[in-house]
Amino acid sequence: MTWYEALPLLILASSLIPGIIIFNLPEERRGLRTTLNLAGAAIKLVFIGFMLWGVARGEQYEFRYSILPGLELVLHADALAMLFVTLSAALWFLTTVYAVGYLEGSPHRSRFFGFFSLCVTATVGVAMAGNLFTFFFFYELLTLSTYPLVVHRGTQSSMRAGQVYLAYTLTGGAVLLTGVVWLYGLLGRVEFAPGGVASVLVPAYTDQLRMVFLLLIAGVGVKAAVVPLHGWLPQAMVAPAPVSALLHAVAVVKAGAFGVVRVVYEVFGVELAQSLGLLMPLAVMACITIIWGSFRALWQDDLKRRLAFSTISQVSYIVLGVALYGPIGTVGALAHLVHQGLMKITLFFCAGNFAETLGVHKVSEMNGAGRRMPLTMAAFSVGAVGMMGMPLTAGYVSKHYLSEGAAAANVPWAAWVLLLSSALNAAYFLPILYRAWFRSADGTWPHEHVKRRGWKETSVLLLFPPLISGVAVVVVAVFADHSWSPLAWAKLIADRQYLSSVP
Amino acid sequence: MIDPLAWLILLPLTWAAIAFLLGPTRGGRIAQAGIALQLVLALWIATEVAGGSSRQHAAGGWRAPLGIELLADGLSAIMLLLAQAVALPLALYARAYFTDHPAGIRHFWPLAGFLLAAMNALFLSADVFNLYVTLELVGLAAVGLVASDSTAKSVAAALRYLFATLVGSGAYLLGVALLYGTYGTVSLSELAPLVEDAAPYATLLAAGLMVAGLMLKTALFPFHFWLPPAHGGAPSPVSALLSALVIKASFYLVVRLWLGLLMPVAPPAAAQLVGMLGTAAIVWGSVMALRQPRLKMLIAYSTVAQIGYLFLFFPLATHTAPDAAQSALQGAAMQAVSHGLAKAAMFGAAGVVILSTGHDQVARLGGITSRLPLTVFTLALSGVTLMGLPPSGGFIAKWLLIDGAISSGQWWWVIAMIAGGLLTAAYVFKILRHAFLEKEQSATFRRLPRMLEWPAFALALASLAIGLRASDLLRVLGAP
Amino acid sequence: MLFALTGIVLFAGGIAGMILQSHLLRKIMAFNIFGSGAFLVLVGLGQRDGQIDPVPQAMVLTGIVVSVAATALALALARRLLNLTGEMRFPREGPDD
Amino acid sequence: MKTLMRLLVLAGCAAFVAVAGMAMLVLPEPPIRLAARVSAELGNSGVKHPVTAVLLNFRGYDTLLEIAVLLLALLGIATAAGGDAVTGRRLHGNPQAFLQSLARLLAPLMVMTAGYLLWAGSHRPGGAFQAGAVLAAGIVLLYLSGLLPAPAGPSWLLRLGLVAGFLVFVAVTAVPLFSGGQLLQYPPDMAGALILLIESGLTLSLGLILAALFLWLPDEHEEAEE
Repeated sequence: MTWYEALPLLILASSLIPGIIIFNLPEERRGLRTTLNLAGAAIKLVFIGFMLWGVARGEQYEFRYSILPGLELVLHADALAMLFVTLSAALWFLTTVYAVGYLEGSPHRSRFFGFFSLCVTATVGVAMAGNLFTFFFFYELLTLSTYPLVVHRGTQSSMRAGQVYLAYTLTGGAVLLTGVVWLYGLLGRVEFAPGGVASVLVPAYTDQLRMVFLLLIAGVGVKAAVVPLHGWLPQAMVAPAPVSALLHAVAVVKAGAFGVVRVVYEVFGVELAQSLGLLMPLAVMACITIIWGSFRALWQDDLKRRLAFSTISQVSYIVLGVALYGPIGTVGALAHLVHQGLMKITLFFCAGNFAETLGVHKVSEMNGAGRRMPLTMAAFSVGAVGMMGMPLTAGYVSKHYLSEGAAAANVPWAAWVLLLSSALNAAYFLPILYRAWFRSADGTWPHEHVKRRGWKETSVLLLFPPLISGVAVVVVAVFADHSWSPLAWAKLIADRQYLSSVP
Repeated sequence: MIDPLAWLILLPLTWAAIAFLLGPTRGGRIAQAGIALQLVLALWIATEVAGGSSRQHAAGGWRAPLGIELLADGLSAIMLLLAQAVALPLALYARAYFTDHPAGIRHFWPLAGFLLAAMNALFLSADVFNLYVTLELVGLAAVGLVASDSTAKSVAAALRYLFATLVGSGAYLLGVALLYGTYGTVSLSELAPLVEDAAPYATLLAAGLMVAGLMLKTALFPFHFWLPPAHGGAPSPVSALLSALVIKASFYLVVRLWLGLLMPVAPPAAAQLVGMLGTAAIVWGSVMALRQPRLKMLIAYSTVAQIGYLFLFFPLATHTAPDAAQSALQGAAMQAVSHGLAKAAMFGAAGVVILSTGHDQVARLGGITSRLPLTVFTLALSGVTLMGLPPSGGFIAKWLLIDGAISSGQWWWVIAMIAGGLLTAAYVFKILRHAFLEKEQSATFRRLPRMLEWPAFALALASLAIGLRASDLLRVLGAP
Repeated sequence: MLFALTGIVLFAGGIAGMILQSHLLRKIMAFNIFGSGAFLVLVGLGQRDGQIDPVPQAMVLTGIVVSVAATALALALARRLLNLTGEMRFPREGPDD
Repeated sequence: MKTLMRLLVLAGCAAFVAVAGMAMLVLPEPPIRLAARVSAELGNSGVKHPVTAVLLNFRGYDTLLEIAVLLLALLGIATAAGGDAVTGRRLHGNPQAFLQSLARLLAPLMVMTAGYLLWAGSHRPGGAFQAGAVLAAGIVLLYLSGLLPAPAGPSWLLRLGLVAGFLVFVAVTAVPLFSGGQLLQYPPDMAGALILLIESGLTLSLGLILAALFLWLPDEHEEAEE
């Protein structure tokens, strides 16, 4: 096995193996467990660094394992995969640090971090999947490994949330499976390739292709929380904050959105999807979701619930970008895949900090939080204004490209939708900022666990992750033109998608 | 030169007889040794068959039609492998179980020995009358095992089971009689060329009788009434043996007859009917499983449901395109194997729960995640296989079956399978949901020997692993 | 041939009895009846052209021994059930718990 | 409702009889005639009676499994009986002297008959099963007439007696395998002797098994006392 085959496996193993070891660790082996976690996360980053370097030099990293004739597990590192892998690995590192601090002294940590590692392994698998079968394989693995995290608290309410989560995701998986098998029946094998592979079936199987597209998009749409398949997401926020952060920013929701990208661009091919008239309905769905999510967010008093609805709307930006025919929209979508992750994880980290430090769970309790926890609140504010699309933040960059893309694909109303949604974002984020910064704390906090020590407003492990991700939100925007920025990658990928299909 | 075919039958017969000599509660060690040897033999046959050569053996040196012939082809090789591979961990498990909980061990080892011998004989036989004798052997051994803790409940269950299997084999025997009357032979190899689509009514009748009888023995809906009390009431090692292997024996025989003998006379409508019964079994079994308060009854009903998947093979393989039939057969084989491993693991885990907490109320499982983590993992992993999620063998089975359904243009079976998978998830996660609850709901948590938890876990792990090694397994199966 | 036809009748009757009779002893008898029915068909068809065919006779001998064994087991179980429940029929199955 | 069910079942059975009857009346001639082949090979079977030849040579493998079935039934009874099989059933009430003397007279005759049947099996109707049955009847008779003490549980010796025949059979089945032969493949010249060996083993064990099938039946009176 050469280095080029081994590297993708190593990237999986760097979280899988620690996970398996951690499962067997007794609860009290805190030190060893933490070391394993961080070491695994760090090693993964190093490997990915190697791979980025190689892919940029145009090297091919691919691992193949045949389960049945014609049915292969393929891990393949193309530009799109690298975008998602890098995002998830980087944010996993932050989240691990955060989770170590967050779960300080709570029970079942070995189980938690075990499934945590499995979850990331599955996400990375989804990212590097080289064909539809492999994608489905890790996609279901993701469902299974996240369930124990969602119900981790073991209370009745978390069990109910877990049930809803399963009901949605498993059904989605079943629908997806049908589509996948169907397509394999038609094509024999479905390798991801820029420009898509399904065009050979036109015109003989046009109707079947439409059915398959519907099945596949419905399948991934559940995890992407596209209305009306979004019901599970607000429920799932009963999970511990690091889990919500991972679910919303990296793992589940993103896997869904990423699935949409893969299906539209690399299975069907954007040209085919356009010619079959599949993009427009998708765009409409996305717009409905964007508006609906923002509206619902307005009325939520529970902070994490408000963030959850905001996720529903933000993730559909990606779907919208994919559905806008033309490279600019694509760039916007892919850039937002990364940017939304950075912003949303910052927000969830902060929400977790308020809950863990002050026992603040509701927006209405946040008066004066900014004075008590300035650093956290600053990070939160950056994420929030980013969501609104303020210039010099990640959100601005992606929204800019999205509305450009809308114009280019001459669906102007999509641009209006984006504008409206920005307004709504402002409407549900600004009150929070106002309360936190300009109101004074009314009396004592609901439940203050951690006293402030000097500049340390809360425990260090909880403080740094949001700060780092918050800074990142700005950096990716300021250095957007740098050749290593997510935006640059997005452009690179978009070019490939359209070059390969445009003669 | 040792002939694995003959020894796969003689070995268990011998150790069963010796175990009987040793006395009602003894014989565990010799049984384990014997099964280990059998596993080696089964692997030997499997590798040979995978190499493309099938083994024959003419008992008494008399070839058919005068004598009885034994034949090991891909299908029988896989079933033999499954039987021994499940039996070995179960033997380890059973010894630990019965040392911890001596009630119900009376004559377990000799009965298990005869059961294994009978199943191996059944998988190898190529003579419809000899198959009848092996069927009866399997049936009586299973009944004896069910009755082993001789409480009113289990005796009643055993008696119900006995009557069911007797009717089943009676119908089968009548079928044999008609076949012999029509063709003058009972050897499969001789019969196969004689049975063609312009067969006399008697052949059709015989086919109907044999298949119906075997369905009764396989507990296909609506003939499933006897299964849940029998499998749910017996001691856990017995339940595991019955659910994982015994029903597969009669299912194997239906497939063998269908493919090797009755296909030409089988009307497509019949195949569709069988498929519908399978679907009904999936739905009914899952719904009933969901409603069971007791863990073991839940698992027993899940067996009723999983049997349904096996029978979806018939509509997909009867008078359809060869590649559809191929993937249908492969899917059925995968389903049989992975369900065998997973179900044995589940019943094993249930037994652990019972020994540790003294009950198997699903609603009172709370807290076992912290007390019996390995067992919870066992339940979860085997659950993954039953749900047909990756990377399990059940997933590959489902994939192949759906592929067969789509490529033979019978999309309605796809709906059945998808819905079945979701129903399965419903009852599997019912278990896990209660298991994950924090607060402990059992008075006692006894510590148990490791030999009790690990074999079940190994079985569950195997049911996942074959998902990744599917190609090797299906190479043994070869082309139908 | 006459044997075979009788056998069919016996078989059908036995099955009917198996389904309809609730008393265990009668069920066991019913089993013996349809068993013998099957044997009769086996032998009857074997010698329908007059000359004796030893093969089905040997098979029937085997079959008889099997059914004797089964009958004995059934009797033992039924007897046991009688001892435990005091009834010679299946107990009403209550909720399993 | 119940009567409806009844009618349905009966109608179904009647229909079955009609169909099956028709099917058998139009049965063609079987393409294969085994009887001829049996008589052709009878010479090499080691016995003169065709049925015995089929039972213990041509299809001897069936017979091996069939003994296993008997043992299984025995095991099943022993397990089902729970604890009480160990003690066996005790005799209730005292038998009359007449019955005892009759039994004393009959027992040796029965043993002789069994022996004869065993030997006769090789060339005319008879053989191990018939012999075993007579033997079993003798044992049951002796026991009922109180001449035989209640079997004090399956002792080691008794168990040996029960499986001896089966073990001999298995041994004879296995031996040819070591010389590269097939299951149960007798060398033609020794066939007769081996068959006789098997049959005598079986006669003993079958006698005991059949008797045990009767004697080990769980006893209601005992339960009543508890």
